Amino acid sequence: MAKQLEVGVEAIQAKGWFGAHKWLILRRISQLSILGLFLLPALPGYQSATDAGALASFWNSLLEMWPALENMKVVKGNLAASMTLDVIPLTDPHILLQAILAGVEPHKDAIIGVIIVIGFYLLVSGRVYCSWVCPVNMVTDAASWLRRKLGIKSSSRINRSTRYWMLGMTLILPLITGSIVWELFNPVSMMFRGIVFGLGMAWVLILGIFLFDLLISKDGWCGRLCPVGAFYSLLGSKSPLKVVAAKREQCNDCMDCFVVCPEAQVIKPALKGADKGLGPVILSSNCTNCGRCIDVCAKDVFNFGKRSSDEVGMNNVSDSTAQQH
Amino acid sequence: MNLCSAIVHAKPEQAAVVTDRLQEFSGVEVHGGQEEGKLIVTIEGTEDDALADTLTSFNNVDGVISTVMIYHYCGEDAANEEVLQ
Amino acid sequence: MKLTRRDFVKSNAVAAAAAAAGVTLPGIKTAAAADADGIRWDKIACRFCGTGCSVLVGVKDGQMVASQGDPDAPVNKGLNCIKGYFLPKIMYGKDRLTQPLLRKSGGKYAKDGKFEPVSWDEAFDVMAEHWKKAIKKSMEENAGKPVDKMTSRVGMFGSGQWTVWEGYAASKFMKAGLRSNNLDPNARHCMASAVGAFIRAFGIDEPMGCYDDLEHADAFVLWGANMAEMHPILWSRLTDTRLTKPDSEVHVLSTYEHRCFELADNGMVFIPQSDLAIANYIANYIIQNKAYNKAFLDQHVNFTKTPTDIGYGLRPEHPLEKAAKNAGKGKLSKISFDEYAASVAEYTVDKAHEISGVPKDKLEKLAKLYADPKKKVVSYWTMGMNQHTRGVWINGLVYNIHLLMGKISEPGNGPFSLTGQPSACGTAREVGTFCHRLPADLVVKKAPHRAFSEKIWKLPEGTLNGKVGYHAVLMHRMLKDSKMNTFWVMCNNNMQAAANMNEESYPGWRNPDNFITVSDPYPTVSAQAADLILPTAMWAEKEGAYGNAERRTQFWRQQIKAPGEARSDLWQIMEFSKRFTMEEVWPAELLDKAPEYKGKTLFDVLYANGEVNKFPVQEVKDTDGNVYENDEMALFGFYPQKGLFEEYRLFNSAPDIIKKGHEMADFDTYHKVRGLRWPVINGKETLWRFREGYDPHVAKGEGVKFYGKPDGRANIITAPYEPAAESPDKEYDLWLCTGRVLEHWHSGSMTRRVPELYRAVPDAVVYMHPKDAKKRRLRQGQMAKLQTRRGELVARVETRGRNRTPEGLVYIPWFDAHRLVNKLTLDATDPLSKETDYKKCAVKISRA
Amino acid sequence: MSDSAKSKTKGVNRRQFMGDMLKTACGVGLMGMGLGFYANKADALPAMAIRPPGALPEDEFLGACIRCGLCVRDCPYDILKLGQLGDDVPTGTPYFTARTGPCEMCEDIPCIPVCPTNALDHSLTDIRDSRMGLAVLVDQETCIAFLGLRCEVCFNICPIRGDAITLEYQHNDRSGKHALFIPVVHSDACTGCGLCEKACILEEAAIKVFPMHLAKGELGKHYRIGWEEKENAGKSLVAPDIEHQYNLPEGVRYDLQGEGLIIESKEDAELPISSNPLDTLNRGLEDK
Repeated sequence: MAKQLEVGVEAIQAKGWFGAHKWLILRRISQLSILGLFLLPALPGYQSATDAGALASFWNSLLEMWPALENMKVVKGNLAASMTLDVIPLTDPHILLQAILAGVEPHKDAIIGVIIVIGFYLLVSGRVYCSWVCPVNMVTDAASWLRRKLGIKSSSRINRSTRYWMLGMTLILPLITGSIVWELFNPVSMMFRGIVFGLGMAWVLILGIFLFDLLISKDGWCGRLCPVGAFYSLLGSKSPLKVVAAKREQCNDCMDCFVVCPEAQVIKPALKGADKGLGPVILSSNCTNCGRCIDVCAKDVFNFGKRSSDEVGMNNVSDSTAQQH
Repeated sequence: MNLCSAIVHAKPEQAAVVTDRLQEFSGVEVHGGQEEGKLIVTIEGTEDDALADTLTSFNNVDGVISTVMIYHYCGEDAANEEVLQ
Repeated sequence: MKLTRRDFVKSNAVAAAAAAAGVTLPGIKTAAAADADGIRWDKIACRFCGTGCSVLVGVKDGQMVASQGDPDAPVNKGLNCIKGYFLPKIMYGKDRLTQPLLRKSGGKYAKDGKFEPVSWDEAFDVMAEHWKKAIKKSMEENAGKPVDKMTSRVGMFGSGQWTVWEGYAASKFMKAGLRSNNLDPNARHCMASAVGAFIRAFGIDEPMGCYDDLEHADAFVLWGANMAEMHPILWSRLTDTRLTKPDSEVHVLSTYEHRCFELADNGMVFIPQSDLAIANYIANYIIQNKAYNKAFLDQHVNFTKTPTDIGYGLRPEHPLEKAAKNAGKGKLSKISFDEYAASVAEYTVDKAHEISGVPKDKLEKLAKLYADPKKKVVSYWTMGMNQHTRGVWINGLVYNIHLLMGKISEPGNGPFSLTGQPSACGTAREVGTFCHRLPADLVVKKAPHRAFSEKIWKLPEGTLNGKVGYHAVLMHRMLKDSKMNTFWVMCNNNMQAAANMNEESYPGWRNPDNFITVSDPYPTVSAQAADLILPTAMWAEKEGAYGNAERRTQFWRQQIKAPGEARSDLWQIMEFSKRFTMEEVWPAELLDKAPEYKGKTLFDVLYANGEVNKFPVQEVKDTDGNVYENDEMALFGFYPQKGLFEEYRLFNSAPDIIKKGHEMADFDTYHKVRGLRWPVINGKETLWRFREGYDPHVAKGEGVKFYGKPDGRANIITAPYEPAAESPDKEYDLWLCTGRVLEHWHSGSMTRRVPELYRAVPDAVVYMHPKDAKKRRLRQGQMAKLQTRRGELVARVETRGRNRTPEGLVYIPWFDAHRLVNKLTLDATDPLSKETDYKKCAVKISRA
Repeated sequence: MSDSAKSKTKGVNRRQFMGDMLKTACGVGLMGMGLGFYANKADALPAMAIRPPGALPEDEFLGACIRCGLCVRDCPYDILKLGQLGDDVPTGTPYFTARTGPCEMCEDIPCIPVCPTNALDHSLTDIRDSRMGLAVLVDQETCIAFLGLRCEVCFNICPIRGDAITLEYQHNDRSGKHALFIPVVHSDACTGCGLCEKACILEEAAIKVFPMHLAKGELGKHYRIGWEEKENAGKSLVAPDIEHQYNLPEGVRYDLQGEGLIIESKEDAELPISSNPLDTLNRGLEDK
């Protein structure tokens, strides 16, 4: 992402450009390399048996031992379900849940895969999926950035809870129709699948999300509508890995963190809740652990930490406290 | 439309005379073949005409050796309809 | 133009009458011939196999836009196979060659240069320079030698796909003009064994029967012919007879199960080479059961034997040749019936079964069929018997069976060798393009034959070379050994087709001492290996004639123009001959015998000789009055096709003719008919030869006369079973058999450019038994490496395809230019016919 | 369960909050219906899209396939594609098009075991049992085999050789001396792989693979095929017929189940003449 002049200027001065974009860069690397793993052949340079190159002959001898390598990608499939090096299965719990509701008995690999995935997100917080894995995040981040650049302020009132209704809908439809209806439209899986297998008309949908976030509703898709994010937020609500406003007393109220945060309502209780006896840990399950607040803070108020250090008062953060931004 | 074609054998030296004689019949045209002594003849008539009779009567024409019917078309379609431009 | 229905009907009526009368009417054509689409239709013989189907092709605006099977053709009655269906497309491949291409570097010819476009003039200049050099050297080497010891350093490789006059012109160019017998057609790879056996048994080439046998026979025996795919239209006739004729039978012999087995009442898969034992067993069965036709044998047959242990036609230093007692020998010696009977006595059913692996009951069923005097049997064969290191023998052994029973030369009875090429008979065989032959079954070795030919060709006595030239396989060896230095390949893809191309052909062509010219419409494997590529007008782009397997000669007119500067092979040969003065090709002492030729060019002597140029430029017209182009006529100023054909006819009709029986109708007649089967005498064609009533050469009261032999008797020639040149062993543990598929013709240079045919069968696959595949950890569809002692290639495994091979044998078609199957094959030949055995060598297969 | 459900309503009027909720719920509900209907329509698979081997019946398949593309990745011939938004094929679901890329019918069916949800039925282990669709010779007027031409490319290419497509030999009445080689597809063996459709040499294939429900007719549920039932049962389903007696002149028999009336021939079987006059005529004049 391009650097933001208005936001985080102080942080850049304090920590340098890289210091002020550390987590952002790491997230992009994460998102892109996950995509890359699905695209890379396991045997680079191996095309067909008629090739006579030295590399090809080396691969040939390798293939003698492990013939399946020939057509292997490092990771096969897509985010719905994948197989890494023909060994590790991963399955998306939201999609699998829909399938089960549609009446499917999942196969052993799918069950192992879903356990691995659920276990992972229980540990790191569910919405890590949104900020570190989901390709749509790059689109909505871009929309958000452009919105700031263009100074678009207006935003329609879409309730942040809409996404839970959407989630409900995605789970009821298979029950009624016996078919995984949501996956016909799901931009999240579609974009990833599109990049790996071919996009078709899905770019229209992605452009739609971009324009929606840009012109209609700030952080509208990820923060208000996306049922996948909603699902993952529930999955990670008790995870130990959290952003902590450890040095909240140093806050100089520059508000940069509120501007960049896609779920700005989650910050306030932790940053400003000292008066009310609230702890410095951002407890909301809608925090995506994206780390942008850490990046843009010139005062190093935030860092990643553990939930266990602070269970003070079970502060239920109200979304309605920050419904607008 | 009722139309047939035939080969009328005649001695080459008499072919020209025979051609004239044949063309006196109504609906008869000679298209060539004088050199070889094999006259290519068409006979045209209405649906009711018995063209075979005309053909048979060729044998009575002086100089005609034999006649062979080759092609016969008999149809109720309009003869003057354009089929190709 | 306006046309009413009356006009239309009338013009049809007139045209029909004119056609029937054979009268041309100038004014009538326009309305009658142009059909409603504005397409001009004319007949032409199919470009592909030896069946000789006739097709009608539609031309509009100079393009061939339509085709249909010719409904009036007696062979195919409007039908086509899948290749014939796509005929117009073969000329419109997107990579047609349109100008001569020469290997150059730095603006000059260079053996290792890159192909660059050149003019015809430059192409012929460079080519003639190399040819003259080689001819000069030959003349020096031949100085003082008698004609039957002369050698030559120039060579030409022709084709059974040449038109009749192209073959004839080439034969004259090489044999009369350059005094070189190094002219051989690709029919050497195809029909030579059949030819050899015909000549040995009957003294005259080509089958005695015709396709009408297909309706008249009660039973058919296929000896190594996959007619279902290779002669599709004949197979549909055979199938129809099997369907509609009560008690008819089909017996199929092959080394693997192919499409014909679907119809077979008795399908037999035998171990390669063991057909020799099977044929001898049948003869023995007939003798043991006294089923033979004694009267026929007494009157019409001689018994002979052939030398045995004759080697495998490999290079003389090959251990197999050194070990052979009678390498290359084939002189027959007379024996008695009893001696003959004794020679086959060892081939009992047990022995035949042991050698061939065919169950005894099946062998007996086959033998009984032949031995049943009431059953009319036709034996058909193609490459299974011809491409065989004992090809002449096995051909002969099948004749033996028919002769023993007298089942020959009559409707429904006879041995019939099918040809693979459209004019293997008409061109390769009849006009003498083999290295040992002259037109009309004459041979170079016999002085009277040479003298007769010299007379027709108006050559001084002693012009023709009396030593047999280099045959196809030997040509490549001679190129490799630098003993032949110029080579012109026309109308075939000999680099892809030649066995053992890795070790013999390719090194021979690329030998820096040699200059290789390839004439082809497409950039084939051969073109790639050449030094000069000449773009060729193909098939309908020239006036042509083909002769099919039943002796039917069919003509066609030039339908369209060739693209760019492409020119017919006929023009190329004749035009190239203008580059030589007689002094450059004939020694002075020969020219002294014909001083009138001094200072003339080869063209003057060969083609402007008063015969070939006898017919002036004329309008080529059909009976509807359509006018056709004839590019060669326009370029040379006379009607070369007609002149060449009429001169060739002198070989069949001259008063002092040596070998009768090849009579042909005159040139103009053939343009009017759907082919005639020779001998054509007094306008009548001959259906069954050697039989009184059917064949005018057999006098009343003679019954049967094999007039190719001086005593009118055919030879029964005994020959034993001898093993193949290379059999599977521990290391190379499988038999490799090669061949064709229905969808592609030969090397695929035409059919692989038809998108639909390419899609239907894109690549060559190796057909193998599932168990053989499993043993090598190979699965259906996987890539396998095939290795022989000579080369290797990779192809996909097919275990469930149309060809079902037995365990121990694999089959791969050779049409695929990306899988050069002939890198694998062995250049072992029949020592008598010099035909390569493409059906048997040893291969090992592993995962690729 | 959502954050908002548990929210304190500080600064927001409760009625307004409830109204928002209702609006959201209704909006999402309507959207859900819309999606459902659209999905219903979009689920109709076009006739030329064929599911991979082992695919469940289409409605079950759409419930089971999670659009992961693992089957696509494991297809060694790269013939499988995933439906994309805008295609007629439901988004993300695998299919192939026979005319351009048919199923090569791998013996080990690699696309099946990787399916995480059994949308491709893991119990299918022999590819010959798969029923991806059914080849149908849709146009007998242009198929050149029906015209008597020698093509049979579909028969030649068929991997279930001799079972899925057979050739029926018929007499060619028009030419009088050739046979027709008519390709006939058998649904009990055809897997619908589509190799035949791809290979068909016509501009538009005359043989096409269709999904089973489009390709097959169905006999009335009440009707059984008598001779098959009898064969399966091994005997007549009702009591067999009793023996019949007939009034017949001498030398004549009557076979109820067989030939009908049989008049015993008095012809001398030893006559040296074939009963078919053609045999004599065709043999021609022989020197006896």
